[in-house]
Amino acid sequence: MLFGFPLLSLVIWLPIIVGLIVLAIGNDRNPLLARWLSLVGSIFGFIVALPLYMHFDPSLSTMQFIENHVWFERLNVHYHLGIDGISMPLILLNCFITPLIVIAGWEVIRQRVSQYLGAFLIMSGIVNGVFASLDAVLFYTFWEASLIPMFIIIGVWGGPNRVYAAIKFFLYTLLGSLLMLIALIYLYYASNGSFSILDYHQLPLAMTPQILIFIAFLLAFAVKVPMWPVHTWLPDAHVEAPTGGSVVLAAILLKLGGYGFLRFSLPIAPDASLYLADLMILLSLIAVVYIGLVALMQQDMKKLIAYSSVSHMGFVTLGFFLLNDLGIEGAMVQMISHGFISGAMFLCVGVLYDRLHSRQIADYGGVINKMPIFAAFFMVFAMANAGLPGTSGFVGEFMVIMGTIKVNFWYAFFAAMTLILGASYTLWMYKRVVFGAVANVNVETLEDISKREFMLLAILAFAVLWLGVYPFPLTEIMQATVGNLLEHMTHSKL
Amino acid sequence: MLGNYFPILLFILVGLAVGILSMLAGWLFAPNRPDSEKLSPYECGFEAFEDARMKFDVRYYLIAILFILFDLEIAFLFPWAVVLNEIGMFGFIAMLVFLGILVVGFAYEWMKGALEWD
Amino acid sequence: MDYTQQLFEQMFGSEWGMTVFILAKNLFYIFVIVVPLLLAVAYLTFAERKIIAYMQIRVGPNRVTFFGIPWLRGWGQPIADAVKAIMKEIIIPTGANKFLFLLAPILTIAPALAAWAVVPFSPELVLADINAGLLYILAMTSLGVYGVIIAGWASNSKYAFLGSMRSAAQLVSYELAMGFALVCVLMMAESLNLGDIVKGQQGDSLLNWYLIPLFPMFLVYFISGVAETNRAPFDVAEGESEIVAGFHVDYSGMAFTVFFLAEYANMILVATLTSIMFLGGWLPPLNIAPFNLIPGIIWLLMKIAFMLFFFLWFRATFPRYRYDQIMRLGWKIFIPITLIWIVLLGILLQLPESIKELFPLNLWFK
Amino acid sequence: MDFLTPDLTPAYPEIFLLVMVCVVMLTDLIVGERRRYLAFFLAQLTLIGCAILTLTTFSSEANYTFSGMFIDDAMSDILKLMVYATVAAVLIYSRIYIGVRGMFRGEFFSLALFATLGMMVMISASHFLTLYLGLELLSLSLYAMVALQRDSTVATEAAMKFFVLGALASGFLLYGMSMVYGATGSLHTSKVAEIIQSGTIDHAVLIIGLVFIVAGIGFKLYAAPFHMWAPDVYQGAPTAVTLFVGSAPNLASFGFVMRLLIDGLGELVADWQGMLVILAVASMVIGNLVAIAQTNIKRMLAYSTISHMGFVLFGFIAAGENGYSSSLFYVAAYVLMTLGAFGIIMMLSREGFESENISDFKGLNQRSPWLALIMMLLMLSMAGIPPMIGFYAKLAVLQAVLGVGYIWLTVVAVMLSLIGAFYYLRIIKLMYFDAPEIDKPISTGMDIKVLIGINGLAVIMLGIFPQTLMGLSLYAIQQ
Amino acid sequence: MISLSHYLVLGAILFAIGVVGIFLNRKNVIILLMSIELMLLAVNINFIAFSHFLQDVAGQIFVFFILTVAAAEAAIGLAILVVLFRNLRTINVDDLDELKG
Repeated sequence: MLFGFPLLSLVIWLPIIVGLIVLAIGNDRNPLLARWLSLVGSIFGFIVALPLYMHFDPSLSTMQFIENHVWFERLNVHYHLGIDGISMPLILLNCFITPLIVIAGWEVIRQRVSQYLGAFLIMSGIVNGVFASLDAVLFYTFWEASLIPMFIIIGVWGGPNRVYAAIKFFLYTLLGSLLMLIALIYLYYASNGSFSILDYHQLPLAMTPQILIFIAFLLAFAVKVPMWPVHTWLPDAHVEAPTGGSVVLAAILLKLGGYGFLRFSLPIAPDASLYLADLMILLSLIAVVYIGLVALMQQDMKKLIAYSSVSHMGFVTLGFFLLNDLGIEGAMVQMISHGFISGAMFLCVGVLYDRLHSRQIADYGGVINKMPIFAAFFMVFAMANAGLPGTSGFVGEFMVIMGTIKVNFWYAFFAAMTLILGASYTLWMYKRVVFGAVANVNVETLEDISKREFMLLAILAFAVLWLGVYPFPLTEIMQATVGNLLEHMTHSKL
Repeated sequence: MLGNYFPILLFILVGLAVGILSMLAGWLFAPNRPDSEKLSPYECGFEAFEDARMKFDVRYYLIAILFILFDLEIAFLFPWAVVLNEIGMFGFIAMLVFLGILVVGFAYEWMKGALEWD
Repeated sequence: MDYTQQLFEQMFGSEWGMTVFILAKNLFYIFVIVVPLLLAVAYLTFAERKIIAYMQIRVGPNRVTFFGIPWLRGWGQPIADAVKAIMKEIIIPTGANKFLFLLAPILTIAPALAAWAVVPFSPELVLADINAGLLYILAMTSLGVYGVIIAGWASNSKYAFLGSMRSAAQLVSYELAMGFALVCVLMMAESLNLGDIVKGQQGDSLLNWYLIPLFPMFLVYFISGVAETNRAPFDVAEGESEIVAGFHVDYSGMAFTVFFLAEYANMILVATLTSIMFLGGWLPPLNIAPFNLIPGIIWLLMKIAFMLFFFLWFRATFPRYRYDQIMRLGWKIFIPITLIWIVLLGILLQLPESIKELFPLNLWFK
Repeated sequence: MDFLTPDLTPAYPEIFLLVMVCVVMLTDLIVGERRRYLAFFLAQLTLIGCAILTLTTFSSEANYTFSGMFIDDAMSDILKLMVYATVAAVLIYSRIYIGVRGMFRGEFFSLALFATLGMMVMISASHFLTLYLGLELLSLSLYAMVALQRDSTVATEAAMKFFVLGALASGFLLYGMSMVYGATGSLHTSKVAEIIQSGTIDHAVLIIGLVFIVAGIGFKLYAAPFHMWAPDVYQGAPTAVTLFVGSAPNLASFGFVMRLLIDGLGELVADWQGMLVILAVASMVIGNLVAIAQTNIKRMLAYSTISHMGFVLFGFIAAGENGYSSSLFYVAAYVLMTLGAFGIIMMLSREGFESENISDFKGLNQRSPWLALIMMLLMLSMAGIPPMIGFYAKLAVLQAVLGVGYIWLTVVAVMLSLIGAFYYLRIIKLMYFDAPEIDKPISTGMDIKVLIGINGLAVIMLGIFPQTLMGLSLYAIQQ
Repeated sequence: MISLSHYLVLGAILFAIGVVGIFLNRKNVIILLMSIELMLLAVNINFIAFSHFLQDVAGQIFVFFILTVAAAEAAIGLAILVVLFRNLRTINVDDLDELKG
């Protein structure tokens, strides 16, 4: 806790409270009020998160900024917050993305503006809560609560098939997390009545419970990440969600799953993780290669990016279950960078969609002729998505591939295919959409990006490039934690 | 003790027997020459034009329902009355409470017009 | 008695002798009760006709003589009536439920007779001296309503059905008042045994009878009794001027006679019970020399006759009530009165002993 | 025999309520049509008075009275307070609804209060007789309430079904009680427990009794396969009555089960545990699966209730303080949610229009974002999504039942509640994603608006701060 | 001599008839009401038998209350029946089918 000030609580509750205020005061007659309030609130949300970075001690592998109060005594549940090198970057990413989403929806969303913005702000706080919780019930609370705003966002402001997508999204995620709940309650008893995640880390467990717990967690996190074969909700959700929803989904919510693996699966069930690592790697590789191929076939830009997300997140899980420092750190970097890149990609598609109301690749062509600035930004992000050196996309993928080689050459071989596949589907899409002659009259009418869009894309482009050339600040803060995690895993709990 | 009840059983049987025997006597000594006019139910000289077991006024139900309730009240009062001296003041007050509640019910029925026949 | 018992044991062996003896003994007693009772019923009808006739300044039945004895002119009438009834055809109307149709009269008369099992004629003279005597009486008199309902239902006639519905509603209504009135008697007597109830009224004179402290209850009970027996002025069940004859419109011959018998048996029963519970049963009006030498049973019979006279008197005097008036009397007058009296009596009973010893309370609260 | 006047202090609230019911009934008769509100206010006043009496006689120790047939302990007081609050809320919610349907009469309120009295007796009973009487007082009042809308075919049909099955349940219960009585020779719950503990009695007779008792309880708790009446009653009864039937009596049923099964037959836990497991699983399966197919929201909520009762049974299966207090917490949470849900259904109804079909919720968000938000919170709470109270309730019972090692049971339960989430989501979907079919404005009273706000807030605030209610339930059980 | 089990068997048989009557009867609602009464009477037999053989009066008092409640129940049942008949014009059990799903 910094100067005795509950910084983490602030990071969590400020957006939620602002969001509630926006919900309460907002009406469609005066949307500007809601917009400005949300913008100010989200920027403040980001500003209060900055001290977390500045005062974070990267040399420590333990939890920092700890807050611990009894929440409800009956089950020994605590309001226990704290962050380490794994969660801190994710919180920052989240706080960073939120204002961008507010801006992205500035003019586009015209109906029930306050509900839209309020939902995003509340979700931002909830997601921070997920990353900062050190108590299992608190974690679960935030984890599940994050479903609600997203469900509403997809369902209310989404595309034509939004109901199906929203319910699918909700139920898939709920399915996984309910089993996680059982695992948590089991651990509660195993640890003699504690819901503290840190206690679980130290808890000795036999192999069978470990495997069962691992599977329970796996279901929850795999759905969220999403891993093959439970990824099917993601394309639907992405396609139907409004642009802001897609961005949050890709940039933030997918990271919850990845974070879960690091916070729960690996340290709580290390032996099971080792035992099942090959299986996990296999699933990840399938995601990387097979989903990459699927992405190649997509006609819909959003769908394509959605599949590319699945593929990239496969890289993340691959990195985790290599169980070496390069792998895990690489995966972490990949998560952050994917947050920027996929967010940016969805924003780009959103820019086009707002103009032509179509996401079909076939409806576009020669956009560069009408929107040169946009094309340049899109280029940057497409390159990053393909993992071109110099962009953030490259750093993570490279680290993971290096980690993979240490384990098994053939794993590395398949993992490396992502570089080819990623380049193929991204650049091919880019080529079809942007280059060439103006395809039709609709494209003829396109106007280049507005200042608002420019600002958005510029910020993201800056982040992508900066992380690509100088990832050190990121790797620095997570090094100690990851090292500690690996250290922890070397001791069998049996 | 149950022996005392034996005559009662017997008496009931005799009572039934008296009824049955009288009817038998009638059956034995009386003529039996039915015809359709004689057997038709009496309806002031008209042909019976519908089933006599018609629906009847709901007030009869009401009376029946009220009767059940009050009769049970009596069922409680009987043993109470017998031992009233032994159970003393408390028993008396307890029954007063019981009666009071029933009186409220009774007043309710009364004021709702459940006791009005017309 | 012992001799008879031995006789039976010789006849049927020691194993069965006792059983058969008890059976025979009780049957004998029952006949001793039932036969006079039926005779009384027969002559009650005669008395009714005679008394009402005199009240209306006519003569009444005076043709049929009793075995030719001239000054008993008319006394043979009941016998003639009985013979006539037996000779009449029992008509079972079409559409009637035959079994129920024939069952109904039996169900009416059986309880009217069976109730007599517990009636004490004198301290010793009682067939079944059971503790729950009053309950038994109540049960038996309540059964009467079944006969009425079944008769009305089984006849398949609108008049019968309507009559039985009316009658049933009336019976149950007045049964409540009766029950409440009995509760007062029980509060005084503290026993359900009819003999004990009479003994509770023992004292120097008729002032000790429950008639005095329970006078309103006496009225309620007796009037309810009149209503229970469907007698005038509560005879809307028959209502011969509107629904011809009510539930027994389609009955004839012995079937009808049995109903008729039951009605009169019930009248006698009600008179008896009133005498037992309010008029001191077998007790003489004054517990002094000439009176207490007369056997109790005579006193009881006199009281019964007295009460029966009222039945007849009512019939001669009052016009028939309207149905709504009947129901109003039962529900809105009798039940409240009885409830109030129960409470008052309860309060009296709860008074401290010192007050209860004062005159006239000491007459009843011992 | 000892006929001393018992100490009536523990029963003051009941006595007061009884007196007041009579007052309400007669007042309404006397003032007639003109001042119908008097009955309403008197009823509320009565509940407040009862609450005050309960609070003033509150003690953490058990006080017995009426020869040990009546017990007043912390659990009974807490349950009673919950009952008062629930009934008061029900009356407020129902006010306008019954007003436009001609049911705003003294009968509604006196029946409601009689039912409340029945609940209180059930909660405070420590003798089979009082248990039975309380139960019947409650049931009989409820039958009458369901049939109160005399000209409604569905309502009377529902009342008939309710009546027949309710009476059947009472029969089962009584038969079981008679067997237990025969086996133990006592009707006092505590004595029965003692005698069973001594182990000197015929187990077989006892088990027969137990089976019947559990079946009877199954009826009262809407547990499948004894749930048949619940959907019909929920659907057929006027919504105000549905709300009444579906809310406070559950608290009383909880008390009933505690007194009968735990206090009385607690020694036989090994025997009834297995039966309850079957009931719980069956309830969840039937409740959740059948609910999906419903188009009538009241009927759907009935099935949802059935599945919730499965969770309540979990707490009993888990046994022990932990389990029972979790059950209590669950019941309280459930009542809170039901109140809100039916409250909203009633608010959407108008004169001559029953908002009964799920499709009536279409586009509620456009018509009234506030109501839609509350309804969403309620639905999410029922689905068990944090931070709504429903989640913590599920958490409590799941942890309790896992604590005694029923892992498979919890897995089954969460899988089925996933199915359950689907039909709750459907409501949210209709409210938020669909366009409204009806665009009449929602008009209602200020008190109802405030109450529904408090209700919605409670669902989320008690979720965020579950300690109060959880602590209270634990306290109730511990004493 | 009649033993306890005789009473219990009688009670059980009556109870079973009552239950079966409720579940198998498809004709008349009044039969349902009668079945319910039968069940309660069976219970009463049980209670009285036990009470007698245990020499404990509590069981008989219980019976008293059961009788009362049974009467109240019958009253309400009949009242509902009357209302039902007015609405439906029938008391056939099979016609109670408006509510289902």
